[in-house]
Amino acid sequence: MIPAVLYALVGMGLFALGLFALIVHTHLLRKILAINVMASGVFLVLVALAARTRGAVPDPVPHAMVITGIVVAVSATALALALMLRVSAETGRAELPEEPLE
Amino acid sequence: MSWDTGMPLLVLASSLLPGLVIFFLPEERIVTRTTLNLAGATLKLALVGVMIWGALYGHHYETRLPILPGLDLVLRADPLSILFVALSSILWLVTTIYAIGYLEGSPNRSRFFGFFSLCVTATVGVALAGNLITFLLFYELLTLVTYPLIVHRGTEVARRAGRTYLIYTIAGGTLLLLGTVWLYTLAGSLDFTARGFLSGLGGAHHTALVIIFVLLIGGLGVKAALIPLHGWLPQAMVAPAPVSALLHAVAVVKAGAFGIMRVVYDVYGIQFAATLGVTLPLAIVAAVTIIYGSMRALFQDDLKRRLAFSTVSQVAYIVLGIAIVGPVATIGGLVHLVHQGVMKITLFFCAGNLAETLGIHKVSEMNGVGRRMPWTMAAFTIGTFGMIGAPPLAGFISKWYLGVGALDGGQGWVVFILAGSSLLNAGYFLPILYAAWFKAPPDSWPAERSFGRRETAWALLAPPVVTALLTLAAGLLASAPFSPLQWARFITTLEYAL
Amino acid sequence: MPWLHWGVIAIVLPLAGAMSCFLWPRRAIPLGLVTALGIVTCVAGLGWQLVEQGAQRYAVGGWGAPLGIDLYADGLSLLMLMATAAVGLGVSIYSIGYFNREKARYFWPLWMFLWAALNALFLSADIFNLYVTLELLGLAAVALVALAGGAEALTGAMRYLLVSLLGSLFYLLGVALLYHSFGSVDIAILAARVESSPAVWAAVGLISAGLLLKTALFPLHFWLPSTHASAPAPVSALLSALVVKASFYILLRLWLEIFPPTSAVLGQLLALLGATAVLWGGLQALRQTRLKMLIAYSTVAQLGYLFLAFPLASITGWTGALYMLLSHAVAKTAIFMAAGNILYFGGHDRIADLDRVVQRLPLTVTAFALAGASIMGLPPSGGFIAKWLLLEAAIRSGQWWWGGILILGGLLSAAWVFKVVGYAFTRSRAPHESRAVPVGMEWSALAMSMVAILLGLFASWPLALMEIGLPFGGKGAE
Amino acid sequence: MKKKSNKPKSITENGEREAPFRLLLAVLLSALAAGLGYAVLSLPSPPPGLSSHVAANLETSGVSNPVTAVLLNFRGYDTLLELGVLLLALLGVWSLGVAPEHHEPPPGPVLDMLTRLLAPLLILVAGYLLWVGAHAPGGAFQAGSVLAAAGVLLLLTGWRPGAGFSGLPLRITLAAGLGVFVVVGVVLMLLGGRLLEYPPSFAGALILLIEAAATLSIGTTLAALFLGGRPEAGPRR
Amino acid sequence: MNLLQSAFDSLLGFALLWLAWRALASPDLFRAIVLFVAFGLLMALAWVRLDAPDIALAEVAIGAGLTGALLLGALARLKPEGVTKPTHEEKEQ
Repeated sequence: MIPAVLYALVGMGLFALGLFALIVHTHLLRKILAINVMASGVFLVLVALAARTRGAVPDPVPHAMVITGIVVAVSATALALALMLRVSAETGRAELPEEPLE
Repeated sequence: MSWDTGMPLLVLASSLLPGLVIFFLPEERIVTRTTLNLAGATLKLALVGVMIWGALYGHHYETRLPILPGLDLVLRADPLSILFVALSSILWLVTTIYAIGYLEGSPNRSRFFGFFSLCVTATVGVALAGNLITFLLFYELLTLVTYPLIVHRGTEVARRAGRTYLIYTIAGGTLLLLGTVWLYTLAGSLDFTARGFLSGLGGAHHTALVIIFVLLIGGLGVKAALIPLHGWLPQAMVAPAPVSALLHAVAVVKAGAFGIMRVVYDVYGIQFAATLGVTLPLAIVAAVTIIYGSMRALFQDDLKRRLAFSTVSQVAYIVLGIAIVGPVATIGGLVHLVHQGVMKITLFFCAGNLAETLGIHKVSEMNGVGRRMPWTMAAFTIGTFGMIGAPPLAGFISKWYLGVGALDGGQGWVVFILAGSSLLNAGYFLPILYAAWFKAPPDSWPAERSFGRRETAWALLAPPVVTALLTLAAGLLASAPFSPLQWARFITTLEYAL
Repeated sequence: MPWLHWGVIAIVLPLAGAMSCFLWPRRAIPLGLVTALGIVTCVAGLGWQLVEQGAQRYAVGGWGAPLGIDLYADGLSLLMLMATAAVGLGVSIYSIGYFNREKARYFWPLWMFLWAALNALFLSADIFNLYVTLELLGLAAVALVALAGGAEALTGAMRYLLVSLLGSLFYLLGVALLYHSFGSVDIAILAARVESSPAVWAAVGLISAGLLLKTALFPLHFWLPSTHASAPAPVSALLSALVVKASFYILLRLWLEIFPPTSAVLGQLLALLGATAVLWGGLQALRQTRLKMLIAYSTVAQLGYLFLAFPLASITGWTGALYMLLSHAVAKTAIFMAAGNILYFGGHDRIADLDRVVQRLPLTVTAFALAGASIMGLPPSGGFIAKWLLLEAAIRSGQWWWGGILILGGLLSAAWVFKVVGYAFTRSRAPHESRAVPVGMEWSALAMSMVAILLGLFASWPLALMEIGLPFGGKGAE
Repeated sequence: MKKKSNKPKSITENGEREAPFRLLLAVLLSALAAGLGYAVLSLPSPPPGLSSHVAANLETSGVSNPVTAVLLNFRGYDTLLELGVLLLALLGVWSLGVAPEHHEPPPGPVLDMLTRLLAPLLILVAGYLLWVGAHAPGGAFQAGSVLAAAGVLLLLTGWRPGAGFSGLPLRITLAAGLGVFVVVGVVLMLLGGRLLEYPPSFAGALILLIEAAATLSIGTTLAALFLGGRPEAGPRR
Repeated sequence: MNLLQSAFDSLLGFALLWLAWRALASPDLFRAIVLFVAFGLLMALAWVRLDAPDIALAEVAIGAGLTGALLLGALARLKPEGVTKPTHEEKEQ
């Protein structure tokens, strides 16, 4: 197996793992961590697939995309954390109430 | 925009604009409101007069506004629309005067007259609609603007009646929409044409066309109060009397009957409808409605409910006339559209007068009322005799043509329906007259208001007297030019290509 | 002026507006209003440009796809931009009165960012650039929801943020697969190169899932009602009218251009979910006791309509769905504004106690009723035209049952509209504490509802604009 | 997420969902991962990326580091919007409330010392990364985040921006990255080009200008995000 | 050499998954964040392996460094929640 593809598979694994944690955990901080793990997985897929040809200079476009993505992710994380603190200050819990089920 | 294209819009605007202005008038601006109302009604009548005159001299009044590719909103004055426009604009003027008198001093009058004007705008739009989508537009608009009138009093009963009305009419509108869209996908056109535009489709779409017919008539039958879609009408009686007059004689019920006319004559064409085999079932539904409505009316003590079931029955005469294939019956149906309106509005005005002046709501309270309110009861008497079909009143003309038309069209059974219905009419109207004129009045009326030497307010008395005189005139002068009968004959020559 | 491209200015201007509102928060309102007027002018200019010259492609930086990022404007994007401009102008005017000084400092720059994100999204021809605009849009929307404060709005915002990020990640993973399959992120190039493969199918699934989550198609709608109901009224209007439509727009674009032509089964599935949304959302709306919650559920239902066009796959059907989108945007804005007025006036939005409030606000009730008429699809209104086109497409394609869903949905909407409007006609005279509603708020609600009605009378004009560049002409042709 | 909304809500004591549900979810997500893995494996083997396009145009891009060329030139528009995202996130955080009180005990002498040493060093590193980004790994984002690290260290030791700085000057610093990017883009448009169409001879200088402003903004923004709220309007403690 | 590289890559991939799993499953939030930062550092290593030094730099600085700082800062303010052991963080500060 080409290592690059291995990393892509790891990326997919991280994506699924993060999704699992996002759904299963109720604490908002864990949900935020889970989103970040998922994001890392996606970035890994994006870059790893560009490095499939051994020895060649890898495609720089996905690299730039991932740098963009990392900055977006940190922005979103900062907003999410601030929001989490406000939620916990307002409700006393850093959790979402169960979805209002119909 | 020339006069010929602008005319239909002007006719609409003559009630639309006053209506919109009235919404913003403060309650206490009575003079301004009354002036606007009457000016609008008079202007509309004048415009309709000009339009009739112009149509005779070969003017073609038509407005088009494209809304979808290949589909326009069309307002057009053809003979059939002129019949309905003339009826509604005359009766609107009368009803406006009546409503001004009736609602004096009651709350929310700006709201009431605003919607009142919009209601007439929608009715005129229904009348002038030149194709099915335009018709649908104003038909739905009519639903929306009559709802506030029905719930005007704001009581729980009124709101329940309003809810019932909406459930029926919105469901009906939906059927109409479905039928219209389907028809459009088949025919590619929706413009009303004398003798219809579907005959070319022929056998290929036979089943689809029958289903569409059922959808359209079902949608229209709600407002025309055909059995079993009539349930809203007796409930809507809680509305103030001028609204009832409007619903029964001018706007809602008539819009339904008029729509059936349009569908049968100008969409399908009466001959093509007959070949599809849909006219006889329609006639049977109408006949059942006639008898059922009369039977129910017989057992109502509430005067307005009795009148409401009478409407169910009488409007079905129009539908019956439409559904019998043959020019004479058609004339009967068309002319009854006008005659029923004039007669029924008289009766509702009178019922409103009794309620407003003496507090009478029930038939059993009417003993000797003829002596207290002779003018009102005289008008009422003319109206009821017209309904029964006594010569020489308007109702007689309608029933005569219907009867002859039925024999002409080979539907002899209809004569029995007519006869039976007339007997029932007599059965629920004559006891009222007997009690009113010949029984002794009670010591006191339920809730009497004094109007000095007159029996009631001037604005309440004049309208029923005028419409009663119209009932008389429509019968006596039936053969004069421009009488409803002559106009109906003229339309019939077009629809049958005579 | 060949260098002047109105679309680019329509993106840059709100960004500049956002920055200036951020830098001088005390002048945020005039700055924001001037920007809003400028954007509306730009969109009008772009419309004129498209009418004159047809669909436009613009290579940012002069590189051109596949190396650079292209912007693309055709009838579809123009219509979305116009809906945004109309709703945006109305919301801007409404917001002058709605927010207090402190909130206005943050509302205006956030709203300008949201507007920039929307315009950029509707003009983008690059699926990675679309990801960036989606994130810009999502974060702005979340911050705007949180502006309401209070536990309900904050949890709503938090849930919305997580959902939005999750949707974006699904989308981005799909983009990664598409890029590595065909070596480009430009929609036109992808459209030319696309062929069916497992990776493409995975990408289609991931992108659709992500976008459907953001569009809140049943059963992924769970986050929408509480979020849209708890946000400040003008924000609720923006979310329901525009933000959920943005992800739908991307889905529609990709569906029309890139997704393999064999996705008929997926189309049926989407329509099935849409139909369920129409019925479920409508029924839920009727069960609500709070006005804004009711309206939010109606959004769930109305979003369902948009998906009914997928199995019809005809120009009439797409046009109908797009017209539904446009008229719902305008009408729902009016309705949320009206609800905002009611809430502002009476301090609550419990439906059962509305009578006293509603009677004092005739303009607001009128706005509610007119916009409601459009939502239920009564003529003459934009909603009616949309319903007509969808019905026509359904009958023509022989799939009349989708038409049945439209009809049922309309009846359900009618039920809730009249449930609310009916309170205007009760006789309650009980005294009630109230706060006068600023004139601008009442009139902007009424103006939006008038636009919803006018869309039914002058439909041929937007319908003609929609045809520029034949967005539905290729695969969607009959 | 769909599963979540359908599932009966029962949460175990440590705030997690019940076991059978987790198992089902695990199975489903494993299937998802397997499917995605299969999709990855089935991709065409020679990656059809854009390397050749980038290489062919690197000459005229103004920089020799291909990643920087893509970020700031070929796909500079993405980066512009991304700076918008960053500013927007800060706006969002500020709109949520005032920065919480700093109630940790004053830093020990070690941390204080460390900061005094590290902060200038980090600022130097940031400058270097910014400069080197034109032809080697590095650039505005890396430099900006190193700058932010210096800021975070300062904030941790209790330093707060002065009252004179926390108003308009701070806001200008925060918006500078996006602002300069937009101004450069629009000026180029007004000069007859397209948005962000750098003339090749000025490209290097323009990119450096944009990157410098962006570095400053990114650093300040990230540090301000760490503060977790807007700076207090009133007098400082 | 090649085998060694492959072994290293496999080990790194496995370590990434394992660390992510541990970070997300850890009952203690502070520990979870520390593990997440470690995960970020390993990600940087993976970027280097994938010939992406630019991303590696960004990941170290932003992904691991700043995100970690943000997370820890937020956790410190969440203290009254009581989910974490308060003594733990006091020590680390």
